[in-house]
Amino acid sequence: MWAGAAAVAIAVPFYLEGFWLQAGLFAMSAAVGAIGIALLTGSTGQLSMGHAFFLAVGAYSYVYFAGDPAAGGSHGLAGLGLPTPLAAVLAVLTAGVAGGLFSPIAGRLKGAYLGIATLALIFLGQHLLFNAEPLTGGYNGRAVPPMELFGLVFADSPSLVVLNVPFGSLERLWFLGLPLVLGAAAFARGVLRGRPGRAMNTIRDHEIAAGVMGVPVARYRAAVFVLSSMYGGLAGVMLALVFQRTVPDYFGVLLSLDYLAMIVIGGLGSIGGAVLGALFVSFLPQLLTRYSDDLPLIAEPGSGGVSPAEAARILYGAAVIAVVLFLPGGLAGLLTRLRAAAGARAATLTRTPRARLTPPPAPHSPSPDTRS
Amino acid sequence: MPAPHDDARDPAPLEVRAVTVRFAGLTALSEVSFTVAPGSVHAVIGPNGAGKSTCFNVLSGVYRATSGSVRFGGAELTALPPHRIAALGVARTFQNIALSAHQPVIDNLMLGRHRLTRAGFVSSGLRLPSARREWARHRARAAEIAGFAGLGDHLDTPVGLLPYGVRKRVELARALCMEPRLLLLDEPVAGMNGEERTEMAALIGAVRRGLGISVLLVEHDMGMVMRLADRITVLDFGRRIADGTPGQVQDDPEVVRAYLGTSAGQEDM
Amino acid sequence: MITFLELLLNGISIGAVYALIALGFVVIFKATEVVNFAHASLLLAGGYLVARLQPVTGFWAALLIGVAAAASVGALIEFLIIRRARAGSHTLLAIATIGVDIVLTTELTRQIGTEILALGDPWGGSVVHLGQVTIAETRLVALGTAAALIALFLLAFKFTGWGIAMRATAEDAETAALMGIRLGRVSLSAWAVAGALAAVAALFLCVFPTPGLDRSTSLAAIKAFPAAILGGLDSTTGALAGGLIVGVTEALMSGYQNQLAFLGRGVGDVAPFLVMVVILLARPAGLFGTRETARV
Amino acid sequence: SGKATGGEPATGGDGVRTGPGVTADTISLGILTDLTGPYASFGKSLTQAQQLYFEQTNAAGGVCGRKLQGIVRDHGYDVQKAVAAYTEIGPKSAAVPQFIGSPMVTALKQRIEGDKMLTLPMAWATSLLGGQAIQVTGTTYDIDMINGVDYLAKEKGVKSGDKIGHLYFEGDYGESALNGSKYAAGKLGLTVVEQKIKATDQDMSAQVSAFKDAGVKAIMVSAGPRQAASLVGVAVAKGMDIPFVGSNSAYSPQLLGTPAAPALLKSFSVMTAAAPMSAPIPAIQKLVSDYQAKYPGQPVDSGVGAGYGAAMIVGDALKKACESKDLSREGIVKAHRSQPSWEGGFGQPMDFSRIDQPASRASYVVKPDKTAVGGSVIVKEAAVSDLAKDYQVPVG
Amino acid sequence: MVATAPPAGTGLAVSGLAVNYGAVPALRGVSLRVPAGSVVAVLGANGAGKSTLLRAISGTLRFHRGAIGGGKVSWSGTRLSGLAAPAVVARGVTQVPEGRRVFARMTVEENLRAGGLGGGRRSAAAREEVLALFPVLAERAHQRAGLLSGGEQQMLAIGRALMARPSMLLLDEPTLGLAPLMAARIAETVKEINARGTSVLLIEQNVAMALSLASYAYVLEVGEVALEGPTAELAAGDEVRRRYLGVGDPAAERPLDGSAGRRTLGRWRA
Ligand SMILES: Nc1ncnc2c1ncn2[C@@H]1O[C@H](COP(=O)(O)OP(=O)(O)OP(=O)(O)O)[C@@H](O)[C@H]1O
Ligand SMILES: Nc1ncnc2c1ncn2[C@@H]1O[C@H](COP(=O)(O)OP(=O)(O)OP(=O)(O)O)[C@@H](O)[C@H]1O
Ligand SMILES: [Mg+2]
Ligand SMILES: [Mg+2]
Repeated sequence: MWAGAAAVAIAVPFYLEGFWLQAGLFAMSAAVGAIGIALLTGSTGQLSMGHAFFLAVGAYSYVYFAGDPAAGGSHGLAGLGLPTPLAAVLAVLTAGVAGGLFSPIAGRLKGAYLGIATLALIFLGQHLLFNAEPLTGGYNGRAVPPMELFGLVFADSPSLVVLNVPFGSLERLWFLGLPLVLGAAAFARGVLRGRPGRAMNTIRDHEIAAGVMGVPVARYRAAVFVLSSMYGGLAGVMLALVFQRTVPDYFGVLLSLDYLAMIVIGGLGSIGGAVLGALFVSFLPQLLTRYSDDLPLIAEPGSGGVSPAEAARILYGAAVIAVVLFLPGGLAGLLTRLRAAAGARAATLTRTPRARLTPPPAPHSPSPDTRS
Repeated sequence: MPAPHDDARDPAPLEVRAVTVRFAGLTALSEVSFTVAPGSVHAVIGPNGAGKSTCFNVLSGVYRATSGSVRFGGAELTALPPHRIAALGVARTFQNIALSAHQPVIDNLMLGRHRLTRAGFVSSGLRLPSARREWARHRARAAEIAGFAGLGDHLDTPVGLLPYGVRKRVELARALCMEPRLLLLDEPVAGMNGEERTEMAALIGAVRRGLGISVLLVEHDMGMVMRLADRITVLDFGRRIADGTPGQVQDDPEVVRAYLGTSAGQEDM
Repeated sequence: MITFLELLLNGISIGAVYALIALGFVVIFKATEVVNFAHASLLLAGGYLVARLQPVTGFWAALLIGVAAAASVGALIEFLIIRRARAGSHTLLAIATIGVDIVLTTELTRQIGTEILALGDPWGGSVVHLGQVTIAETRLVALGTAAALIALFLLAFKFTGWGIAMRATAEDAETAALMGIRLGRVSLSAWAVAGALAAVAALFLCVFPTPGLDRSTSLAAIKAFPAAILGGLDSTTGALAGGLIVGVTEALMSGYQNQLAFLGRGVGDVAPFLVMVVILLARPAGLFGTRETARV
Repeated sequence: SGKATGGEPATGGDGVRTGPGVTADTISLGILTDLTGPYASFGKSLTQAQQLYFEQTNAAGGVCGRKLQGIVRDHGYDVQKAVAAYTEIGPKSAAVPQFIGSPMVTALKQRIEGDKMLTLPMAWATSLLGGQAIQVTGTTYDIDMINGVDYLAKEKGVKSGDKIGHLYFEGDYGESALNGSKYAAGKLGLTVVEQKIKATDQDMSAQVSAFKDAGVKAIMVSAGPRQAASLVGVAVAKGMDIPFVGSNSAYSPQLLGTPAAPALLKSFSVMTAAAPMSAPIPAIQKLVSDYQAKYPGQPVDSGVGAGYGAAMIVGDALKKACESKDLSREGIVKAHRSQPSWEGGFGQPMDFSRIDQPASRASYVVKPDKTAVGGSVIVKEAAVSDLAKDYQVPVG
Repeated sequence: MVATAPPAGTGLAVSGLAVNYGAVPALRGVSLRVPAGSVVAVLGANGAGKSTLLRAISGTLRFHRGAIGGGKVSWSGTRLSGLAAPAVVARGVTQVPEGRRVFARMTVEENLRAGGLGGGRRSAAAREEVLALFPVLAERAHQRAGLLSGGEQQMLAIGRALMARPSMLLLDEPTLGLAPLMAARIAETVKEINARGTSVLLIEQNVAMALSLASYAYVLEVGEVALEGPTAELAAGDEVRRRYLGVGDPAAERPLDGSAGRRTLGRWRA
């Protein structure tokens, strides 16, 4: 089954047109960012509405580290001209450092309080992006130097044809994005299943108990925040590579909210859920726009009815509500349930299913066993 | 008393000296002093609100003492945050169960191993062999402790699905997983029925026999306290009103007045 | 000096409007422990109705209907979503309100389209001269209204049965029910009140110094977040203090932005958030918020 | 795989070389607009006017025997959506007669140039100049402001040594405009007092206080209509009796329904390269009546003229390209760039042959008017000020 | 005391009650009676369904995703099952929840006011009575309830419930975690409350205390009534003594040290 999935993933760029590849790449970047938020919100119970900032840090630092100072031309934009893979790694680390700088807040606040506090990052970040022109290019942003790995440039030129299919930047980036997403997901899973994951869950469920069991709570909160900002940074780098341009406007509150929507729709607390949610939220508007001509509910652009963009927003807002109301485990939970149902039908009464509590771990839900 | 070992992890005396804790307009502990001898079971009793849990909270770093000192081994505990105190081998259970209800028993127990294990974000994320080896080794010990506490059949059951009495035992097992030198038990049998109480008391006795660690016990079940404790400190309104062997304390008129109400024997209901 | 006073007065008066919005968050938070991210859309809804109705019914009737309608929208959100999702955690519910906000705001901006709607208020563009300082009349009215409403709620929370019921429910719904408190009514009333407050705030956000209500009006509500949280999410006084701090900071920083050029242009927008971060560093629960004291 | 063929130019049966977006009977034109974001009203007028042009042209036989067809995509002023939309419709479009948003165009600048896609941005920042394929129509924001300052000096009594205020948006638009006012101020011995704001700022009281404090004699406005209304309203209420001059994007006829209307009518004027819809120019009058016939009840704002004009520019480029039997994208761009003095009957001629210069340097001065079509009337006919003539436009 | 069944229509009557949490049955066909003016105890091990029984009476099952599957509850002839909690309170039946559950962030005073919200108008008089019963609450009136000790909280919880002036009080393990003296105080209080005419349904782990307070007792086992009878008989019978009092149980008498068969835990060496 895994081999089949791998084969499909590899075949995609040979068959799908640019639009789909681009949508897929955006979704991959979103998935990485969403995994970061899932670690923070789902597993540690911390809310962040400022993650767009870390995407910006990742994207802009990559451009800065990789940007050729000589090629800045009339704009005179600063750059270090480092090899691009190094620049990408440094960009992720820089996002981590930025998250670390916020740790006095991230370590001490929790839940919705932290969520609103992180809004500051967005506004501060945008202020910096607009004003630090030599670094960021200001309002217009900067062009992104294409990644260059083992001699392969992830851009449209020099042209490359594989198996008779012209391989432009999107096709090439596909093969960069895929391993990055898989790696990011595997790493997060390892963290969650390992020692840090248990500590994180306990911080979410019972902060004091965590401390007494030897978990340095504030340091852990800060560390998870840093890790999650590094995921944000990586998502930013990927986004920049796909975009080929970074602009400050993009990294606003709406982007951050999208990420929260992703993890809720996907199912809080699970890595697979984050990825599913990312796919849903990033593909929905693209699909609706793309097929707007054929969808009955959606009006022609400009005709005054509900436009595809609006329909997409309403649908995904409604999806968030619907998940909270009817689907506590999100899409991931739904999949598990469907699979369990299918499994139960296939296998007869040979096994008893492992006991499971119905609602998934939810941040800050009072544990049912507190007798006060 | 178990035969003393020559081990760095041997229990050290716990010396509580003139600890005072004040909350806005209220003195929860005032100038309380007592010493827990290494390897002994020391009970702290007293009426509700006497400051017993507050005392535990100071010992485990959850509250900061207004003044006074707590020394354990060579360390001054009042200056340390909870996780540093845990690192010294001080483990506790909670009066109100504080487990992760959605996690299986084994994960709750493995949290107790936190201080003894090293795997960080990177080695766990990358699943390095060192992290996996460490996990296997400590899981085996956690399973052993679970077996000891009679939880062997529940390892994979989410804690929230277990009956109250079993959860209380998970709490104890989690504390044991810290391989403590000093174990603080806050009302370990509250809310249990007679049978469960007997069971828990036996468990505590076995812990003390097998591990030889010091146990500080808060409990209202006087029968159990009298049977288990080597020494008892009695608090009332934040002040120490008595300190001595069970026999001495039981007959102390002050204690009878403030706490027992009648002679202690009757409380074994 | 005149400029300073003028900026200060301006800041205080716009701060009063922020305080009204923040008060809406506080009411809901106190009653349900939910941070209501849909507040901005309630505000837009209230303002929109007032603007649409006032040509037909006249200003005061339109205002009344608008306030009532926003209250019903709030109540409806509670009835359809919050109530049904009661089992969920508060963080999850907060995220659900983000979903509500997205749906409502999208639909309302679609309705508003590209228009700039006047609210038809009786104060118009008149200004009041206080010595050499001038200030818009609307702003003085806003200040007075906000002060009165906030005082009212402060007292209500502390002393009325409604206030006690609300706080009890927030803390432990089941036990509140055991006390005979009707949870549905409490939480419904909180959301309705928040909706009404949002409509009043919308009025003052859209009158004179601003040209009117349009699709971006709800963005102004974002500034009420730092106001609510730096005051303390569960504190009525905090809402007032937070609103004023945000308003004054913003006005002063924008007014003196030429002198503050080294901080970058447009620092007035960031300033409230900076102040918020600084205050949270010192007091994680805000200026007047109750610090979580857990007992174990 | 279906992807194995690229979009290489080919020659059709009629001997016309064709490229992407051109088939035997249609020419597809990409329209990347904002119908749900902050510029939705503008985007709607632009798009409808362009549809009107396509309809009229098709009714008259189309171009090169082919019908024109618009592929409309709404990006809601979101860069990512714009990039995605361009990726989708780029391969099937021959040119882009409307692309709203300078951040969006800037983000795709390299790709547009690489694709050689004739693109008409509906933004007038100087940063968009300098490419072969991207054609900024009319003046740029800085030229308008230079003409505006010149107008203040010549007709509103602003003189050397005075201070003038400039309220502007952060970003290309505001900063281009600020460049212009600063240049003109420098030449005329004026000082510019700057106030930068964001699109989300609504209440301009603090800014008015600052301007008043500085004692400015006039204020330039390069922000949105809301901010202009608030600024002018507050300033007039505070007794500042000075002229206000806005960029073309700072005004919208909807403002005349707000409490700020009297103040705007009294003291506000706007610099624009395009003649207002009320101008007594036959082509414009015809457009207005055609538009009103097709879209009854819809406002006829400046977007109608701008959109129709842009569609016409692309249409003319296509016609010229057809003459040289080359409807490939290069062919279209080449044909377009071969016109040093294009005149669509809408007022000022434009020069499309210089990629580093605005197409025109002449601005009208118009002022709000409740009764006029499009809500504004001409105060002063289009003219190039002396200052603007010598002004060196920064490029890119 | 006499333990004959009271005439139908007075007191609390539970008949054939079945309760499920989702698919899990917690009570099956439970019937019991609390005659007006009496104290009746329900005993049982952890998880027997005691709290579930009270939840079914007080209308709070829905907070635990539980539902009544059959049977009915009535009070003085009016049906309670199916009513929401506030409606039950309005009919004079009030529950003190297990684990006290005081409103931690509100003051003692405010907790008491909250208790009076659902009841009648005479809350000032009720307050007087409660403070007379628990003087410590008057002393702590302005302290936040969460900062009270366990016993103080229990008194507050009972006091708060009395603010509604109930004619029937449901008590769920009121001595949970209380010191012996405090438990005795609570027992006294229960007697006093009963003496003032309030019927009491008492759930206790402290069997001896429960038997001394109540006139009649039921023993629940895995969701069913396993045993019932006048307390005097139950206390004398071997079965209850052995099962719930730990008396006569060899395990309880077993010396704690050096017992045979008990697992042992050795030190860990890393
Ligand atoms: N965080 C706190 N803030 C203020 N007062 C507190 C706090 N924690 C405890 N107290 C007060 O300190 C006193 C002692 O409480 P503590 O919990 O230590 O009692 P205890 O002896 O454990 O009682 P119990 O047997 O009921 O558990 C009580 O009066 C309580 O109100
Ligand atoms: N919310 C719930 N969801 C599912 N099952 C529940 C729930 N609450 C209780 N149960 C189950 O119902 C049964 C009866 O529980 P209940 O709480 O009534 O017992 P109890 O006799 O009050 O025990 P305790 O002495 O521990 O309070 C138990 O098996 C318990 O696991
Ligand atoms: Mg205690
Ligand atoms: Mg119970």
